[in-house]
Amino acid sequence: MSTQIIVWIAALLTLCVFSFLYKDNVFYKLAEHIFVGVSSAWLFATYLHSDIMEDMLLKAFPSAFHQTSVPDWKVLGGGIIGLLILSRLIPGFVILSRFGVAFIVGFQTGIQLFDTISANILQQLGSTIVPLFTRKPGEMIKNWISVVGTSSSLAYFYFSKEQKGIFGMFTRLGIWFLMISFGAAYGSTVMTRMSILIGRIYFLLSNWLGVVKI
Amino acid sequence: MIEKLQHFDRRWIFLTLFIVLCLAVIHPFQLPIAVEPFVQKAYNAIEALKPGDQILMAFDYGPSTAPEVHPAALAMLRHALSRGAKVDMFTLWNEGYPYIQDAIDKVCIPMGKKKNVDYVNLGFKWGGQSGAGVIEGMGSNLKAVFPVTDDGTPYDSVPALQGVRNFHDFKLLLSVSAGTPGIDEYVRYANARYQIPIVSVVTRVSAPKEFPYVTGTQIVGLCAGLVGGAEYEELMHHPGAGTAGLFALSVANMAVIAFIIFGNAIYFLGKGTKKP
Amino acid sequence: MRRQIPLIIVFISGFTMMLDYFFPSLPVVHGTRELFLNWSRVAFSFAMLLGVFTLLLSNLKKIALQQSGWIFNAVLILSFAVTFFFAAQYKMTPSGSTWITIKGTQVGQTGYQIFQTVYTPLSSSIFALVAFFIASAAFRAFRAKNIEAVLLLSAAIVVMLGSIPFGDLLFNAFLSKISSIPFGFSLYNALHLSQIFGEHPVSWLSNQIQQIPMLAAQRAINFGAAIGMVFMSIKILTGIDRSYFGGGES
Amino acid sequence: MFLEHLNVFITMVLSTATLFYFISTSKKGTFPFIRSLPGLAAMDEAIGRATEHGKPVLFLSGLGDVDNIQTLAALSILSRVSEKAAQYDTPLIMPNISSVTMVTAQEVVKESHLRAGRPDTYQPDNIYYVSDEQFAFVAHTNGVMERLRPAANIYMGAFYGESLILAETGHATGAIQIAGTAETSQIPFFVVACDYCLIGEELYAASAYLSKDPKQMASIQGQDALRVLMFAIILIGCIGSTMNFEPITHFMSWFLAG
Repeated sequence: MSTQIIVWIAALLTLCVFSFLYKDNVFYKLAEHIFVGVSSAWLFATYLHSDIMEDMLLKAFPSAFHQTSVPDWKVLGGGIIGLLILSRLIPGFVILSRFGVAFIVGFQTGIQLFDTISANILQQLGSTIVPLFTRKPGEMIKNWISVVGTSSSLAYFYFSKEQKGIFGMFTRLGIWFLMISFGAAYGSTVMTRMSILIGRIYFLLSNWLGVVKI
Repeated sequence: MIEKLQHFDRRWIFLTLFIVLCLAVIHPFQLPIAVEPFVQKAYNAIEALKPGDQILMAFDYGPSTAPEVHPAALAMLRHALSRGAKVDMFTLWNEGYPYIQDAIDKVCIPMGKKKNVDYVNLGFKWGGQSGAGVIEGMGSNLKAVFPVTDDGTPYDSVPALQGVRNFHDFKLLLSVSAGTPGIDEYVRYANARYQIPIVSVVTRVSAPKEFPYVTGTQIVGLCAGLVGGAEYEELMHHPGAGTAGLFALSVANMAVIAFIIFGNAIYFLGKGTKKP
Repeated sequence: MRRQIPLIIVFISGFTMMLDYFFPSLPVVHGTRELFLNWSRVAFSFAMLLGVFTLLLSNLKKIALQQSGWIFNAVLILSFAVTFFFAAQYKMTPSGSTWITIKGTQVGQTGYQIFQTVYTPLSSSIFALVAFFIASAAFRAFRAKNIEAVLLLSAAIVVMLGSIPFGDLLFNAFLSKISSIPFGFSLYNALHLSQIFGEHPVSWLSNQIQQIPMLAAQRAINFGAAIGMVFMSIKILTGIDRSYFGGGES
Repeated sequence: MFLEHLNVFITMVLSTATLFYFISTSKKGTFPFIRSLPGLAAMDEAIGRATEHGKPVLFLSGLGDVDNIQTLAALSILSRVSEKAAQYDTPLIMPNISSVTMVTAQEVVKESHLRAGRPDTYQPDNIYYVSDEQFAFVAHTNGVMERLRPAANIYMGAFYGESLILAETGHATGAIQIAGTAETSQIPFFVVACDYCLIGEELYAASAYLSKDPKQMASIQGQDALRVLMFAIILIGCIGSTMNFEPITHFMSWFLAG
């Protein structure tokens, strides 16, 4: 069994969280409130350093940090936008906070739009296109399944037509493909999530209780 | 009896799973490992590196996902360094920072590699929720994003970074990713714009989402989760944390299958009794 | 008019990014992308101040009013204060920010230790809850009620078996069992199944499921999501969709 | 440079053109047929049930910030959900992982209360910030579900590893659950554990559908038109590639190069 206090704290907090599985209780509530407090403080402190200090103040006022680089006033724009968003704390200035949000929404949308068209539509369409008849039967079956699977699933998302008749049958096929994909994705995730639990159990049994040696 | 089972309390499932996994961790068995093609591709991509080649390695994961991806990250780092490549490590996740240090302690130092000569720790850089800014920035000018390494050495005085300006100077981007920002952003901002090939370690759950990009030549190799790590360790003949966790994982999967069968048994038995 | 200004800002900032994408070397837009990204990073951090402020305020209010469970709100405030006190002491070195502590004291180190002792285990323990829920959801929802459900659960089981060595061990044990039945094994041989499946039939099948039908369906989902996103983006940039500003019809 | 991305430009112009074409036709009074989306009808029912039981409605807009389009779609849905909730006088609770989303959501809900004619019942404290950390946010939300027992949980937007924690806890508390996300890896969990799930594009379609705005509905038609085009590209591309017909294969490899 561990003699380190930090291991004990970590282990007890782990158990507090797991106690939620039985039912909501005081220990879980305690862990929850500690976590909210600690995490927001920690992240806030890191962002203060990394963004506000390093990305803005350091670049705009290098001399204050004993640096010799040329001051770059443009970076203060971020601070102004940030202050605009913060301005809603003052009654009557809500509209200013919208300006800040509008800026972020606008340019992030602009950035993502073209990259999405390029990476998620065009390039992906490119990989969907395969020859339907080849000399290798295995490859041919594979190609047919993927083309039919992609197009029938794509048809499922068609909104302007009721899913009836032949079209309905095609979309039904699409649903089957979707179901297989959901099942397979679920199955492959089991591993992922179990790894994390196993990580915790290792911690409890090895670092804390010392039952297992690795 | 059936009546009772239909109102089966799920907390028994929680308890069973916990006990079974504890037992599996206490008494593990060695299992045979089959290597998936995507893992083999990742291995080949790193095997093809030549001494002096530059690669970037991103540690974009946190404590909650580390049990899954960290073993593979260590195995790949070991492999890349053993090929003589220079590895520049960084993270866009604040929680990812300690894992770079852990990798250095567990892999770089025992291999006798020199800091800032064979490997560089560029540290953590926050890039917003999408990380786009940092990735874009690295693509055009690495020095602007990381003016100093983690230990405070100015970019220009790091021997390993001589002549390295942007993504074009790297042979490979090794992205160990457990969410956003992560592999998706590298595909979108780094690969789509700068054509840098990516080898990735991802969590098992996000792996299927990346499959399309592997066949699309955007990602050249992919290691999925702890199993991917175990498989990579198998290829390297260097068993580690991945191999150790594999047995417990197998037991966990079998347990879930057992629960599904149990659930269906209850369902069909219940259907039988309801009919009359 | 006040309603229009945000929409104009949205359009201009979006349009600038469009110019940047198509004409990256245009002097007007050159470098704006990086600058904007820097701005948004800084702005998000500023905005966090707002979040933190409201979080602390609402908790302090509950403590002041001694609402039921106020002691937990006090715990929250206390953990925030302690963590922030230590975590904020990571010092800016002249060359940029690092994790070096102030003049070698252990103050900053304590902040990091809180991260390792409290933050890390809590984060991974809560994530580990998914493992329990994935089992209970499988038990509850994977019932062979119709053909869709059968497809869902059989794909899940095959992939689960295929991603662990157990799957192939079980299947091969099963094969050696049926080899004692003359008909069963000869059928397997006659179809040359072993040549297709290889030594790891279950993981082979699991990989095929993931790489063919699953990939096909997921591509379609991705296409759909991308189309939806593209249209949503166009609607946002042109001001057709402004519901995220709270308002419909100006 | 420009020519390098010409294919992207063409796609964008094409999408914008279809959108505006359908907007122009919609003005002439043709209201398009849109197939029913899972869960949208249930949304009203769920809010109604919450009202009956005197329980709140829980709305989550995911882990994305406002720089994520899914979050914006979620906020757009929030606008309709909160309007309904305001009409029924049912409190709507929304913990947030991001401050900017919180600010924006408060605006949205406030406007909805105005539209519903109940500005007096708007409670800004119900839309609050928790923490930027994913699992602290989840831990808190779990607690909220157990303690306040909302009768309806609506999850819209970008969700990640926490999707199943939320959905299973919500199920255990007996809430009606309606989810919608375009995160491919999380759709299976919502499909399995929630009562209704909007898959991928349906999230965006729902935000347009709920608005009942002809311009927004036109975008669904536009999306469908683009889908037909994609379908055609796949078909022609596959035939071209099977027959090794060079004009087609050359065009495709240029146009779909990304």
